[in-house]
Amino acid sequence: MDLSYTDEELAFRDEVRAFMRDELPKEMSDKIRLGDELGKEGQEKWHAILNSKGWLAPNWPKKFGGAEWNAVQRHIFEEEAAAHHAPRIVPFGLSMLAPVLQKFGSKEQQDYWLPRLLEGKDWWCQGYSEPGAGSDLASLKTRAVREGDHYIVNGQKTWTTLGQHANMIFCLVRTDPDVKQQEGISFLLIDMNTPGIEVRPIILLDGTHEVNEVFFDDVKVPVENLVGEENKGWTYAKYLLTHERTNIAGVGFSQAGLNTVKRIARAEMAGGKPLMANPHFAARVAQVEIDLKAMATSNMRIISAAAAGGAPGVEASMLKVKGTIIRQEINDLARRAVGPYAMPFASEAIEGSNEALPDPHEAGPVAAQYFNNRKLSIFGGSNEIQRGIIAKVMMGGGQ
Amino acid sequence: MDLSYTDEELAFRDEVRAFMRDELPKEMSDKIRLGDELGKEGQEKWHAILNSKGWLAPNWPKKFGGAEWNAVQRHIFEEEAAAHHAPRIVPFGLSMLAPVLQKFGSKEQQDYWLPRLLEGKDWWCQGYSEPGAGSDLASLKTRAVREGDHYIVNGQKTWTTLGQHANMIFCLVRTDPDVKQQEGISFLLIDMNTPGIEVRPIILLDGTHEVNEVFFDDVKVPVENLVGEENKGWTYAKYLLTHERTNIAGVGFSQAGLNTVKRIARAEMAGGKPLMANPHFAARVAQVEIDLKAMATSNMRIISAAAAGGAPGVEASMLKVKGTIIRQEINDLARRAVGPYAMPFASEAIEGSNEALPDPHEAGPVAAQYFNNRKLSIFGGSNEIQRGIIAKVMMGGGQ
Amino acid sequence: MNFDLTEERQMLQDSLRRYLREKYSTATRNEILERPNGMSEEVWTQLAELGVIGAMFTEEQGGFGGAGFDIAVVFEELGRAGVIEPFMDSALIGGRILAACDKTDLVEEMIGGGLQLAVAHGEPTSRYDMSHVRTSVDGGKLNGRKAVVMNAENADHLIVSARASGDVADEAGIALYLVAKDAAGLTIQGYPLLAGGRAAEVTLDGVEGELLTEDGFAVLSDVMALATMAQCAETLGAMDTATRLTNDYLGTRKQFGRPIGTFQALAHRMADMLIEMEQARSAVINAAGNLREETRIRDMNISAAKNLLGRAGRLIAEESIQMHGGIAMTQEYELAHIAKRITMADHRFGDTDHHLERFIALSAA
Amino acid sequence: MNFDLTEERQMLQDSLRRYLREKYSTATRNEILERPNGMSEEVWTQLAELGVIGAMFTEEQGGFGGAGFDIAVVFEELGRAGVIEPFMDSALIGGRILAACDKTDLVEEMIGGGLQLAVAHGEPTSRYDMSHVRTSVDGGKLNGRKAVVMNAENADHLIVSARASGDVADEAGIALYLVAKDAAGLTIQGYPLLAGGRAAEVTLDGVEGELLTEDGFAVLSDVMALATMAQCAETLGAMDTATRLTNDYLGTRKQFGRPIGTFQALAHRMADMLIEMEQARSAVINAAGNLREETRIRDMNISAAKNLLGRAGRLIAEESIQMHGGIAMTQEYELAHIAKRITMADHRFGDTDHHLERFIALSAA
Repeated sequence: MDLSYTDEELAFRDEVRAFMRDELPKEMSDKIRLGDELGKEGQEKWHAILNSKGWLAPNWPKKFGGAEWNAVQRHIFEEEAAAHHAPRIVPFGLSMLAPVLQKFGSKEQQDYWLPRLLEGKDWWCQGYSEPGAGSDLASLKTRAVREGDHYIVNGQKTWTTLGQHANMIFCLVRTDPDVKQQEGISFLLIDMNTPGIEVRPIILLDGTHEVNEVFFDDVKVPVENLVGEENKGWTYAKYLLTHERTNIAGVGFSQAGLNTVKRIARAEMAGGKPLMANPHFAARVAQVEIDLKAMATSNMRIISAAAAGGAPGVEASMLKVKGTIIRQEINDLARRAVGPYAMPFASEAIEGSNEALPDPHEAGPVAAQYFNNRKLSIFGGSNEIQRGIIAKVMMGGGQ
Repeated sequence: MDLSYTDEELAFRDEVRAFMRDELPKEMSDKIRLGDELGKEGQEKWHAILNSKGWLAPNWPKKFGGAEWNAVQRHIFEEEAAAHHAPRIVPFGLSMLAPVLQKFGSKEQQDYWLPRLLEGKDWWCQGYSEPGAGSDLASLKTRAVREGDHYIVNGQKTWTTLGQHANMIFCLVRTDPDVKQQEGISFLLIDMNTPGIEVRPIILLDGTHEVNEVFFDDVKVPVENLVGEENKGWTYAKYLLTHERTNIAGVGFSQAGLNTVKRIARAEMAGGKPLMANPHFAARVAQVEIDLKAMATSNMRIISAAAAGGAPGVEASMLKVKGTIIRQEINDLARRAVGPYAMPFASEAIEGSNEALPDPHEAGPVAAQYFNNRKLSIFGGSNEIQRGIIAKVMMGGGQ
Repeated sequence: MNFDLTEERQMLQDSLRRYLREKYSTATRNEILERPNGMSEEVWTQLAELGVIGAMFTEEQGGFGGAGFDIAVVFEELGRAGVIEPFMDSALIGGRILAACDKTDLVEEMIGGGLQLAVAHGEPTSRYDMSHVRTSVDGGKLNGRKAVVMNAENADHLIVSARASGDVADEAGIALYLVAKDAAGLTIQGYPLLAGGRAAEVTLDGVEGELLTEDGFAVLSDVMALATMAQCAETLGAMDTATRLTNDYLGTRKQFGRPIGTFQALAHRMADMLIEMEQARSAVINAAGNLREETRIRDMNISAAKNLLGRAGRLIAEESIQMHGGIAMTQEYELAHIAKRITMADHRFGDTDHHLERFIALSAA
Repeated sequence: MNFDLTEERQMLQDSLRRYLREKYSTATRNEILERPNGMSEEVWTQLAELGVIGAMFTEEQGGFGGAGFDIAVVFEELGRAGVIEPFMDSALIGGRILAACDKTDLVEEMIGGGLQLAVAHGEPTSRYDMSHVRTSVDGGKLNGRKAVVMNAENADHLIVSARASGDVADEAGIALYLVAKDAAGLTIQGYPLLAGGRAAEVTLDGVEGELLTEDGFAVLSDVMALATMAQCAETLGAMDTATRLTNDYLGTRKQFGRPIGTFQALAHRMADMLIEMEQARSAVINAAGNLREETRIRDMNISAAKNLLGRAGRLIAEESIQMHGGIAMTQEYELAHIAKRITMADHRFGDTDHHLERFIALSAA
């Protein structure tokens, strides 16, 4: 047992820290720290900065131009990125589609799409969820019918994150309606500029436009945009889902959020004393801090096993559940901490009355974030789905 | 809306208070307050005291010698009894069997058994649960076969509370194994002194002997001890279960328990101050007190509706769940409050070293009670069963 | 004991519920939410005509109610429908302060639906401390800054608390002034609120006002007791809607081929929500029914209710969203607004912890 | 980073687990529980031979371990099997105090399994305050009363803390004495414990002892850090048993015609238990791995672990009983004893709230 990083790992951490210090633009980290949106341009700029260092694709093999970091290195990078309020890497193309193309795509697909990803030429979004499917992903209905050199796609996707920025979408579509649900699904790459595609915004309860509905009306997709074999899409989708789980515990985000809570609570006065000195608030903070410390160690245990070649299974589901509970609890503490100033509608209040709020950049976004992050336990396999997986695996007596 | 008692109700409460003050023996209330067992003799003595006042059977119609109180009166009595640390009335004969006999028993059964109940001539226990049945009561296997003027009973009952004191047991037995579970059950009265009956103690985790296993080996029961019709026992059992739910919220017990917690926490010192002044402990106490105040009002709302002729349905299940959560939380607070003195095994420590423990009568039984009262959410329809009932009724759109 | 509503209250509840069900749909409200002034004058007027405002005042004050249960009935219905019009701040808090200060004519105007008020009491550093007033009054001129003043932009008059004497957190020495919307030196910087409606930061720079009372704390503390109880009732109504929406959703929404309410884990959590609804309803009854008891008993019941509603409200808002899934996260769906109302209620009149501490202090007193 | 056990620790764990599984059944333990001295000398000796006691001491002290993970491995196994023999109080706390005071010969005897100790430190009013010592020493004579002294009746020697100077709660001025079991003026009034084993109220009336150290607080605070960590590891083992028993029960017990583990509400609660097991394991690793860090870091990790184990332990003990139903309430069933061990652990070395407060204080420091 040794809970410390090795010398190599420490050296790598120093390198990441130096990079964040020197290369991460301050206006970018300010925006992230204050919960503002970075926008498409800002995001692309950050991708370019990472790419010039060779760090845009941490999990890609070197032969495709990736950094090929192991799990510990990736964790160190994510931890430092969160601590420095760096933007996240938009995962859809780089972390989700790319591994599928690398494993199941044709040589032509790999040669064409992967370099474009690193160069930032495409913005990908994900076409998985459908209205009415929810956690039952395999019940999808979007239909693709082969006609000559094309598939004709009809149907609807939803919860398409940042679809408003995307020029490409990777989709699960039903190519055979007469077999078992999982066996008639294919994986298609679709140009968002094809006629018949319409993107409609979904405004979330905190007023943000993050997700979209995407409608397909007789959309023609060239057959060369089929990934792998027809009707084998479910296999690729499952493969992709295991890659979606990187950084599933969100330790870095929770740590950064907890630091924010403490900063607010040291400044905010309650009954003549700093809120942080109030025993009830302090107890809430301490409890979640204790839980986070433990989860960080669980996370390292799994990462350490993964770096040594072990495959995280049910542990990932455990981290997902506990990780979201902890992050949501921290969001709840932040909204409590700011008192009545939680009530203003942040984005507009900040724009319209920058001077008027006492510390709008701290107080402004916390309540909106609280609401927005309710999604953490819903999307990406709800906590109910994860609990089902955990129970099933454990009661089955093994993984 | 009027949250206060009427003048009549207040007068009744005064009468009950005076009775408790004048008639409840101090050595009896001391035992109850300190969590000691009253024993068979003590219990019978209390029954006799109540009977001489005409209060032994609060829910019986007057024509059978009962008090025929309405729900509010019963509540007032139970509240005062708990506040004065009076023993509970042993419910098996008086509150559970009697209503069944009154509604479904023959004239002969009523004339024979009901007066004996008031006079304390019989100690009844309940033969419902069986090993392996748990919350699935109707799956019972104890078999009764008619042979001439007798039933021959074979099988096993379990969790038979205070069966060690009983001379009579009322039993659910299977008289027809070939029909639907609920349709082949009969309701028998069995003399515990009949050959073939064996009672074995079950010692609970707190060392107490409250419950028993009862074995039946070719036990002969006269047919006149069948209540109502053969194979209709499930109907009577369900009727009985609704009567088992009197005082289901346990408000009075919780209030008495909370008072004990506060008394301990005002005396116990933590870090140089009374534990009650510790903000974390005070917060735990305040929260459960707030919950209890609300539940007491819910209880009164239901009682008030019942007194006006309404039938409590799903509300009883809600009170059962919340009531047990609150009582168990109070038990937990009590064990926390006494600190290291929660560890001694109470019953023996009290006997052996009365002088040695600093306040053994307060500290002694609290941890044992904590463990013993885990049963509250298990027996009498577990909280899981109650939640199922609540959800089913509500999602069915009505009761 | 009697837990039935009086006939009058039952009628008010019925007519109010009917009106809101018919005239205050999600679509209507979402349209109102987008308006620059954050409210609908039409809804305000019609509800005033239905007696919503009159029910908040006693007969001596010119109304026909004013007791705890009158107010609870009104606000539970407003909460059930997620009404964003400023009945709490303008009518109840503003109006009852004026009534306590014998401004009979203005109260009459309020009951008729023709007046808007705002109460500028809280300050940037006061958090939930009712006696924390730094805004000063000197030679009749008000100077200071007021925070998150509800309905300030729409108000015809502002009621402003100011420190006439004493230290920043003293209960004594707080005076209340009536300030006209167009008073010189008054700056109102408005913004929308997450849960609907608008508030503002108010700056007072040598503003003249009419003295309402020199014992402002006593008036505020009585009116805020009313308002806190009303807030609990409003939240109860919103919780009831969240619970009903979730219950309906569990019964109709299918996944893996069956209604999701048949999944036992969800069914049991639904049962827990329903149990907490009963608890919350009883807590509101206790608060409303003890409003005229001695201050300590009154405030213990109010703090108990606000704490319990804070806990139960959080459970119900979060569980309702979680059991709905993504749909509940969208602005278009009724629950999104309702969940925000429930959660943001925790930031008014003292949050869950604030009232737990107050309950502890009052219990020990 | 490396989260694997060393080969030596793995071997110790394996042999200990095997021995306890084979030799320490529920029936055996229930028989031991009834013994007048509350323990089995045979088990004590055999476990000592397996190296259980030696693992608690460093090589300089005559053992072959003594680090956080050595102790954690041992106590997790003892906890898993619900062992009631006094390894915590006699061997770890008693032994390590003697080792810190250079009583080499007695430590050697302890490691060999031939010695029993008791530490008489807590007093009737000290609760969890380690510096609260009222027992006095004057002219070498000890006077006072010690509370819930574990293993007092079996001990060959008692280690007694006494106030040589200062006020009742001062850290300075606490001395430790070694007192023989048959010392004049020593009264031991024993009783059994709910979770097994025995303790006693100890009265000292002019008792003579041998001074071990005048800086008792420093010694106690180091040894109690070890012991608190060991208690967490022991509870972790017990929680693991409770979780395993429940998991097995859910898979085999049938109701309404199917295994109760197929009821989703129970399955999801089982999942929550398993998640908390991971949290608890990590908390123990943090506590064990930071034992040799500076005091503040060490104690923060220990308090974090004790708080987390208190919360997770309560959840797991209560949920295990609830999901089992009545069977778990019976003394004969393994879980009854295990649940008592988990719950009663909250009453040793400071409870959940005590360590939360300590964590808060250390965080603010």
